[in-house]
Amino acid sequence: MAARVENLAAAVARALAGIGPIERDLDAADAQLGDGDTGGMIARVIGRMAATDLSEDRDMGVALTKLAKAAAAATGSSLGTLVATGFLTVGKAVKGREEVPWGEWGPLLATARDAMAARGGAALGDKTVLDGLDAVAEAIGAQDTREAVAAAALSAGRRSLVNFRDRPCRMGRARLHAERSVGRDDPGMLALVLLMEASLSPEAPAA
Amino acid sequence: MAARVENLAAAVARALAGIGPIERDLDAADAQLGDGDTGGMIARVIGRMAATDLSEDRDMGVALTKLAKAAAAATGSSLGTLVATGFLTVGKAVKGREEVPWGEWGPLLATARDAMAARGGAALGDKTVLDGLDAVAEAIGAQDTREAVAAAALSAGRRSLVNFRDRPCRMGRARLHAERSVGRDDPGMLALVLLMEASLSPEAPAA
Amino acid sequence: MKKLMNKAEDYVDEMLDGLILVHPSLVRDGESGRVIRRSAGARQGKVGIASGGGSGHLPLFTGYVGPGLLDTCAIGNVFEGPTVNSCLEAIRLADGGRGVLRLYGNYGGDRMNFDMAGDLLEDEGIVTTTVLGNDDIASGDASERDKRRGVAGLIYAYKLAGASAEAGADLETVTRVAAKAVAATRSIGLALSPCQVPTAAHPTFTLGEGEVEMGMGIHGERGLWRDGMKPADALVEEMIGRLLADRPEGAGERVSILVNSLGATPLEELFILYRRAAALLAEAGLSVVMPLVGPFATSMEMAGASISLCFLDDELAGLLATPADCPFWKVG
Amino acid sequence: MKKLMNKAEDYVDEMLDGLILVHPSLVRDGESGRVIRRSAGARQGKVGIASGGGSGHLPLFTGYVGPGLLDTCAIGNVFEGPTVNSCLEAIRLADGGRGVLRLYGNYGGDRMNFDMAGDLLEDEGIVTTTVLGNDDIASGDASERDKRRGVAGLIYAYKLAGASAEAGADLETVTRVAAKAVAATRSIGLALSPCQVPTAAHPTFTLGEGEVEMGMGIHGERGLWRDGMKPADALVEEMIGRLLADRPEGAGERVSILVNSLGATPLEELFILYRRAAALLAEAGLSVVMPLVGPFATSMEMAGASISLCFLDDELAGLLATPADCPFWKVG
Ligand SMILES: Nc1ncnc2c1ncn2[C@@H]1O[C@H](COP(=O)(O)OP(=O)(O)O)[C@@H](O)[C@H]1O
Ligand SMILES: Nc1ncnc2c1ncn2[C@@H]1O[C@H](COP(=O)(O)OP(=O)(O)O)[C@@H](O)[C@H]1O
Ligand SMILES: [Mg+2]
Ligand SMILES: [Mg+2]
Ligand SMILES: [Mg+2]
Ligand SMILES: [Mg+2]
Repeated sequence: MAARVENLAAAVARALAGIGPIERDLDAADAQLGDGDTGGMIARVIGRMAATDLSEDRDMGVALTKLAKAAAAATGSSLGTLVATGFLTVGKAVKGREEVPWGEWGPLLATARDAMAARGGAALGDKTVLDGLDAVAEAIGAQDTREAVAAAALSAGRRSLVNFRDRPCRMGRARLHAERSVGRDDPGMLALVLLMEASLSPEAPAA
Repeated sequence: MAARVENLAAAVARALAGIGPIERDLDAADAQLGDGDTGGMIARVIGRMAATDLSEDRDMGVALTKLAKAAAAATGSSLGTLVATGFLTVGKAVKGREEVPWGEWGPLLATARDAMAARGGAALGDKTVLDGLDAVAEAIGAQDTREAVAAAALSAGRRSLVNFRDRPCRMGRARLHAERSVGRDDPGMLALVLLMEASLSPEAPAA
Repeated sequence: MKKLMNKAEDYVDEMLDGLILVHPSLVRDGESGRVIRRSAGARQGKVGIASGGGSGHLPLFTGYVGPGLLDTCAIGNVFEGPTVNSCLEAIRLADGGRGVLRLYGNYGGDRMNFDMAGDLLEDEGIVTTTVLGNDDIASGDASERDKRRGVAGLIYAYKLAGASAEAGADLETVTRVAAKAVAATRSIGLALSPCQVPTAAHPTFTLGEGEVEMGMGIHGERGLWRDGMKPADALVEEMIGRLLADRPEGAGERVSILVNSLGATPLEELFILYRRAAALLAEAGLSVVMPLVGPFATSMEMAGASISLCFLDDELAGLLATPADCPFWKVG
Repeated sequence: MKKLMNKAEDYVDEMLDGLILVHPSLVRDGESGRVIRRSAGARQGKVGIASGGGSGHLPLFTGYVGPGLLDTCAIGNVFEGPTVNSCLEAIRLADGGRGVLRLYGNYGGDRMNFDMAGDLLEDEGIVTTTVLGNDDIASGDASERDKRRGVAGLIYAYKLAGASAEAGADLETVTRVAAKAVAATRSIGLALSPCQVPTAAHPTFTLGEGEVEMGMGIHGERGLWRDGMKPADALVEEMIGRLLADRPEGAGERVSILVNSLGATPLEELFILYRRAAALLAEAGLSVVMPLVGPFATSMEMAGASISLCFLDDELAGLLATPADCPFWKVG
């Protein structure tokens, strides 16, 4: 079983459908120590991605690159730019393919993670979206069905939130308030988990 | 019996002692339709008057002129300037005299009222400080003891508030809101009454 | 409401101290230091222009002293007219031997004190004239224009009369130009949140979290209506509509527009307002000359904005374009 | 919190529409109209200076495009970096054939997007350099200056590098001057009340009625401490004390100071702050050159102020004094 452009489009559509409460929660999380805009920004990114017409696309690389460009056109914020970087990286890696087996997504997310680290300068352990992504990439490595990937990704993402909650933040706007960040979720990591919750809900098995 | 510079100084001192709650009440009254500064301004005027040294003065005209100048130096507000005008007018009228019998104060206040009307352009009936002053001037006309003057002035002032409360204002900042001014005291008229209440309280009879 | 200040009583004097330190083209003068004049002093042979008003409106009134604008300004306490003595000094210090125009906003206190100062100066041989700014259309019916308050639009009278005086015109001409500028100017403001007088215990008014007040004065005087907040375009449409309905008789098709912040409203939002205002003026067949957008006349930290229109004929358009220079407004 | 706007999503574009209508020296360019450039275009033979940043800080960043200052500015949404595409266009449009300095504030999003734009431009043959503003001393220890945020003090780098480029210096020199300007500049801000991002449901933070926060960032990032409101002089003393304690190594005795409003704080109160700041600098044996007081870098309607010091040597003092001209700042 493999992911195709339809799956991508459906996931984006589900994220859009669920964005309302996510937006508010993320703004609130970012407002604790940052500038309070993560939610509004993510909503804009998802909206722009959802407005991207993928109906004629079969090439996963093309589709992911289009979504990356939609993200990059929607914002220049740290997180949005990292999301665009991640999509672009995976898009390059799967260029020319119509199907990407679920078993490949672990390594693909690891590539995205590394490209995002290179772009943003954060290291694993800094308590950013990268740590969530790292846990997810690791956890889904061995899974080869959509359902298993979704379940593993979700539980790894949620676990990463718990694991990092009581650690200090070392990157981004909240870095200066490392002590105060203890006990609080990183907005980027939280965004990853909430969006996965919205977009990885069950769907009809792909063709 | 007559008013002397000591009476003047004592009245100012009593006004100063009682200014706290008056200041707040007047600010609140002016804030309804005006710019909310009547109290702060009156407090500054009284403060400046009280800081004026009248201890060497025996000439009522000189003392009143000094108080007028103190008011004029403290503010350029409408009401403050009218107060200065009133003091200046009475000061001119009693120049060279050490005593001004209580029986003369009705006509003196009437002169002040007319000078203030000429300076500010308001007419009687416009619901301003002038209407309060007019009522007071009228009421004390026949009295010739300090106690009788004080009692007549106070009750005339209070009555003027009641008489004008339900009439529309036709001058000053509240003029535009004639309908909304109905049911509300004019801040200038209220200032006159509250200051009389503070400064006309019983004192040892003058020499 | 919090203010960056020390003792409330020192607000105005400490502000003036800072102002003249930063802007050496301005000098404090007068017995109590409540007159701002050009550092070069009155120019002999030029008609002088003296203004005055309460504090709390920077750049108005004090900030407009400079070549092509005012010669002197008498400064009152926050939201109070200047004292008679300051008015008197401002007139004297503006005198360059050809008379002085007293040009200020139509407020009771200011008027009484400038009038008294005029009376006192009669025997000094300084000839004075008076023109009062009355641009605020929300402060009185068109039928009693002379009772209206002066707000941000006063800067047009400063600029136009200032240009006339700088060019060497006589007192009669400068006075005529100032009166013409006032007659050609209309303003209206709206408030979103109050300001607070430094010595006061409370803000000057309260406005609900979702409310806007149309027509509010620059001291918090009540306006025309208070209602739920509306989109910027709708507010601008009402403001421009009211201004054009009150257009001076015989007004031509050239107009200068000032979109002014009352304090807390950011530049971003003034530009959003201007965008719609410009479109409406174009629809009305008017052509915009020298649009001005920024904080020109404020009410300390009040949130809100005002729009002023100054209808120009050839004479006024020419005078508007001539160079002028003060710390907060430079033309040419 | 109320904003004079229409749809929140249109805040930035409508603002830019108004901006260029009022100031024809500025032109919108780029695929999504998110680059502001000089209307005359890049001058051939001059080193270009491209900046960029989030919206909501006018006059920063966008407002400083003009002779002696920036050539172009890429504009992000409110409090967000500009997109990679806008950064790319801003660099291209600043190019006059002698290379382009990318000069902007040290924020994650801005940096990533300008970096990506640089990567993408490598094969177009435009030589670029980068200097990041990092003047906010409240945003990191002195030991890690390169992690500090850029705030109002960035305008000194604009002015000094802009003067160098305008005088014909090469890219290496302009870059050196910009880096020197950044190294010579320190800022600190304080907030009295929050602002609100147009798309957000709530203000960016809450601050008690009687509270002040020292060291807050221009997006509402938490500061050094939060406490009861203090007199202006006490706040200035702490700010100047912190700035001087962080004085760059080898700093001389000449300094320019910028007392900046974050938005709602009125000019009156900036002058009150300046008064005390000037006295403290004099006490410290420093002489003030070209003091700047006003709204130079804001956070929309946030109440508060920042103070920046730029320590000058002969080279920087000379460059600071040369003419510069943009809609919000004119020198010479
Ligand atoms: N340099 C970085 N590397 C990795 N993640 C980052 C970096 N900077 C920010 N983030 C992530 O982005 C989140 C903040 O996103 P957002 O609010 O959109 O950015 P901004 O700080 O530009 O407002 C942080 O919680 C963090 O997870
Ligand atoms: N032209 C006038 N003639 C008579 N009384 C006036 C006039 N203008 C104002 N007042 C009086 O002054 C009061 C307001 O005083 P104050 O708040 O000090 O003045 P301002 O309007 O300058 O703020 C009014 O309530 C009214 O009684
Ligand atoms: Mg953020
Ligand atoms: Mg009043
Ligand atoms: Mg007043
Ligand atoms: Mg942000």
